[in-house]
Amino acid sequence: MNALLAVIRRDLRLALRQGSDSMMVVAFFVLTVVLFPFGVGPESGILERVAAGVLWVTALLASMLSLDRLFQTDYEDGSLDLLTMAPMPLSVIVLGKVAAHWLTTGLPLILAAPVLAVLLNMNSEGFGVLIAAMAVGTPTLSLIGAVGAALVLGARRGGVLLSLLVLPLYIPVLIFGVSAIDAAVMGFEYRAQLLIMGAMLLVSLALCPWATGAALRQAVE
Amino acid sequence: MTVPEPSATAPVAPIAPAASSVFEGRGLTCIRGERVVFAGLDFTLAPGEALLLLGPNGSGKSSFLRLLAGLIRPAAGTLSWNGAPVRDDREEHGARSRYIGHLDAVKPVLSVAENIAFWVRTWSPETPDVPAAVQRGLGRFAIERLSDVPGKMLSAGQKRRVNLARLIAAPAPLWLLDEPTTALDKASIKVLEEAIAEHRAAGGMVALSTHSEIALPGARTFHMDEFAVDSASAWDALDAEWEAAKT
Amino acid sequence: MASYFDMGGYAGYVWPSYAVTAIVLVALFVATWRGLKNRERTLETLLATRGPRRRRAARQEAPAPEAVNTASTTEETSR
Amino acid sequence: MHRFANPNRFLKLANAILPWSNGVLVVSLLAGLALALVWSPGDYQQGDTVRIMYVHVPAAWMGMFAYVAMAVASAVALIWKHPLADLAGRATAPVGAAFTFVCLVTGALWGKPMWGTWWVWDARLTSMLILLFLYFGYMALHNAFDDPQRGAKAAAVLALVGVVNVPIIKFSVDWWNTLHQPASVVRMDGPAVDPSMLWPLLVMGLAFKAFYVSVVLLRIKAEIADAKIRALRMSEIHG
Repeated sequence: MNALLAVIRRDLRLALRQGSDSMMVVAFFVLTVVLFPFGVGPESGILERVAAGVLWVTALLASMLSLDRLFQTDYEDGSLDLLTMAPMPLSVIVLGKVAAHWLTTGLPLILAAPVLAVLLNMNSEGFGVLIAAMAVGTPTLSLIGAVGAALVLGARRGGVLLSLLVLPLYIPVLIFGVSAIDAAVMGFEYRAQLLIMGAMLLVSLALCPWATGAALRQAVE
Repeated sequence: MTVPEPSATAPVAPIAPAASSVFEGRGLTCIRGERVVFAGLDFTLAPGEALLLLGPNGSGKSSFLRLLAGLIRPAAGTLSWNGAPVRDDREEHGARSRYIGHLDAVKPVLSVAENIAFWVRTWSPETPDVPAAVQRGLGRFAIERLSDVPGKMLSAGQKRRVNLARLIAAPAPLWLLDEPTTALDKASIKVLEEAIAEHRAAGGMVALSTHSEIALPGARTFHMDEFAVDSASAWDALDAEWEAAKT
Repeated sequence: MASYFDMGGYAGYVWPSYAVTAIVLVALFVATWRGLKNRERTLETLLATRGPRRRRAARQEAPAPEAVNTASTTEETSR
Repeated sequence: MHRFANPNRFLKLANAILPWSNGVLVVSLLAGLALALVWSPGDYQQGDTVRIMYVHVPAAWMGMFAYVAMAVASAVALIWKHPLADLAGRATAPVGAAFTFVCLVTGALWGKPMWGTWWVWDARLTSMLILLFLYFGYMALHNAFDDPQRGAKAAAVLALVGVVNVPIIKFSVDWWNTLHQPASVVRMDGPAVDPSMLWPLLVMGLAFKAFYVSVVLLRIKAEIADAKIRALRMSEIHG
């Protein structure tokens, strides 16, 4: 168990000392959302209509941005060989790394989202559900993204390839995330969507670390 | 048979694994990319023994060590520890073996002590007093003064000694060292030879590949190019069989 | 006959869809076929240039494909 | 591909099957086209555009079938480490992608007369579009590595992850579709399929399957030849 904490602590320390990776992610998130009014037009009616979709799509892209750094540095400096030889299941170590990744990228996104929702003058009923949906959704994105990050280790143009692999798998999270917020804004029942996203999170928690471990073993071989 | 975890009190070397524990491989075949690197390789390694791997570049020394470490799965043949196939219990094999590769796995932003402390917590999770284990590792390779220096300021030789210090800080019976002497000066090579001798005296095992001279008394040498296989001749044999089948 | 090809006014949609299907599938088949023939030709040239001497040697040395390179290593390891 | 997987058994099998699959392909294709274009009547509601269905639906079947076949080959490659399975996965992907692409294009051609727009975010068409991206991801990952073995293994893991996600994606797209879709007037494959339509559909389906078998076998033979060439060149370098 303390190995899991050791991995999380080390990765957090690396992320914080190695330059503010989370700042980059939040900056991208804010900037992209701010771009939309210039494209779609500042009329509040339109903005409000697309607010949930814009927030989710940009949050999804932002969390994907920092994914390829997840295993790349360990792969290049030889730590990955040693991590795969640790006396505990590789999925535990992957879970630690994903948790650290979520803390440095997912969490800042959740904190920034309500502020941007104001920018897109989203109806205030939606704020609570926006945070709840992202709290359940962003860990799923990090877990699925970790599988993609492990698969592209050592590949040519890994970054672009990662987005091609991972974005189709993000679609269910996007669909239910947005519809939860839309339902809340229109006063409908939104618990069903959140429950489905919770189910997706549990499935990802069970399968993704194992798949990432298998992909890492291929990368190390 | 679980190897008793080395307790922190043993100042120098790990508690010797049971005398009977032997690490052996039969008919090992390794394929990297699409090239048969070596085939039909047998070896046994008992406590206190050492294997010295020699051979030109590309003859499979590193692949053989990575195979012993469990990083590579052998295409054919079996690898067993006390008769139990290694592949069945990766975690157990991870607990009893330490691998030093070409790369030094030292994080530039973490200090030397933090780097080693992380490895102690990951490889020997039950170590009660981690800082003491770290200091023991640093002391063995005379780099205590580097303890708080961040990784990016270390020279190649210092990084290699930090790497080797992990072996002492997180002890385990089986050492797999891939050209450990690169970037080391004469004095450090001497220290490494003593550390290996102590490790073997305490019942540990070492498999080591090298290009330069290293004193490894009583070690069995392996010339890896003896096990090389020309992959094209393999295809010729297959074509022969194919043509025979046609007629 | 002309009215048949008119497809009840939808000729502009029915024929192109069959055309697209035909083009894609035929192109795939031809590309696969030609790829195979190219590779077999290069394989022949490579085998020829490697010289019959070496192929005959291979045939004697390893009658069965699974025959392992049995360079005697046993005395080396069991010292 | 190394000598420990004996391709000869496969080559014998392939050479035995190929003439048959080519034969079935030619016969069923001709029969299918005759049935689809001439024999079967136009639909009372859609008129002759229903003939597009005889190409669109079998292509959809084959697109999905090929993805499942790819996932099965990947599972065999990862679990039993059989190198031929890697080649089978690599050979199947382009064929599956071609079928999915055909399905999308014919779907658009069918949608235009029906709904007046080239692209309709119908649940099935959207799922096929996502399936096409999964194929591109698989093929891109397969070729993204210098070492073909590494590419094969990484793509195999992706195929397994993908095949687990396909039902989830299908479920969420259907759900999303019902949320936004006004009462959908005409279901993609028309009202209940009566026999006059069933026969062309089945025969064309058979033709597409025979095509799939032939092309995949040919591609696997090409991959084996490729591996032999690489091995010969490798031995020149390493002697």
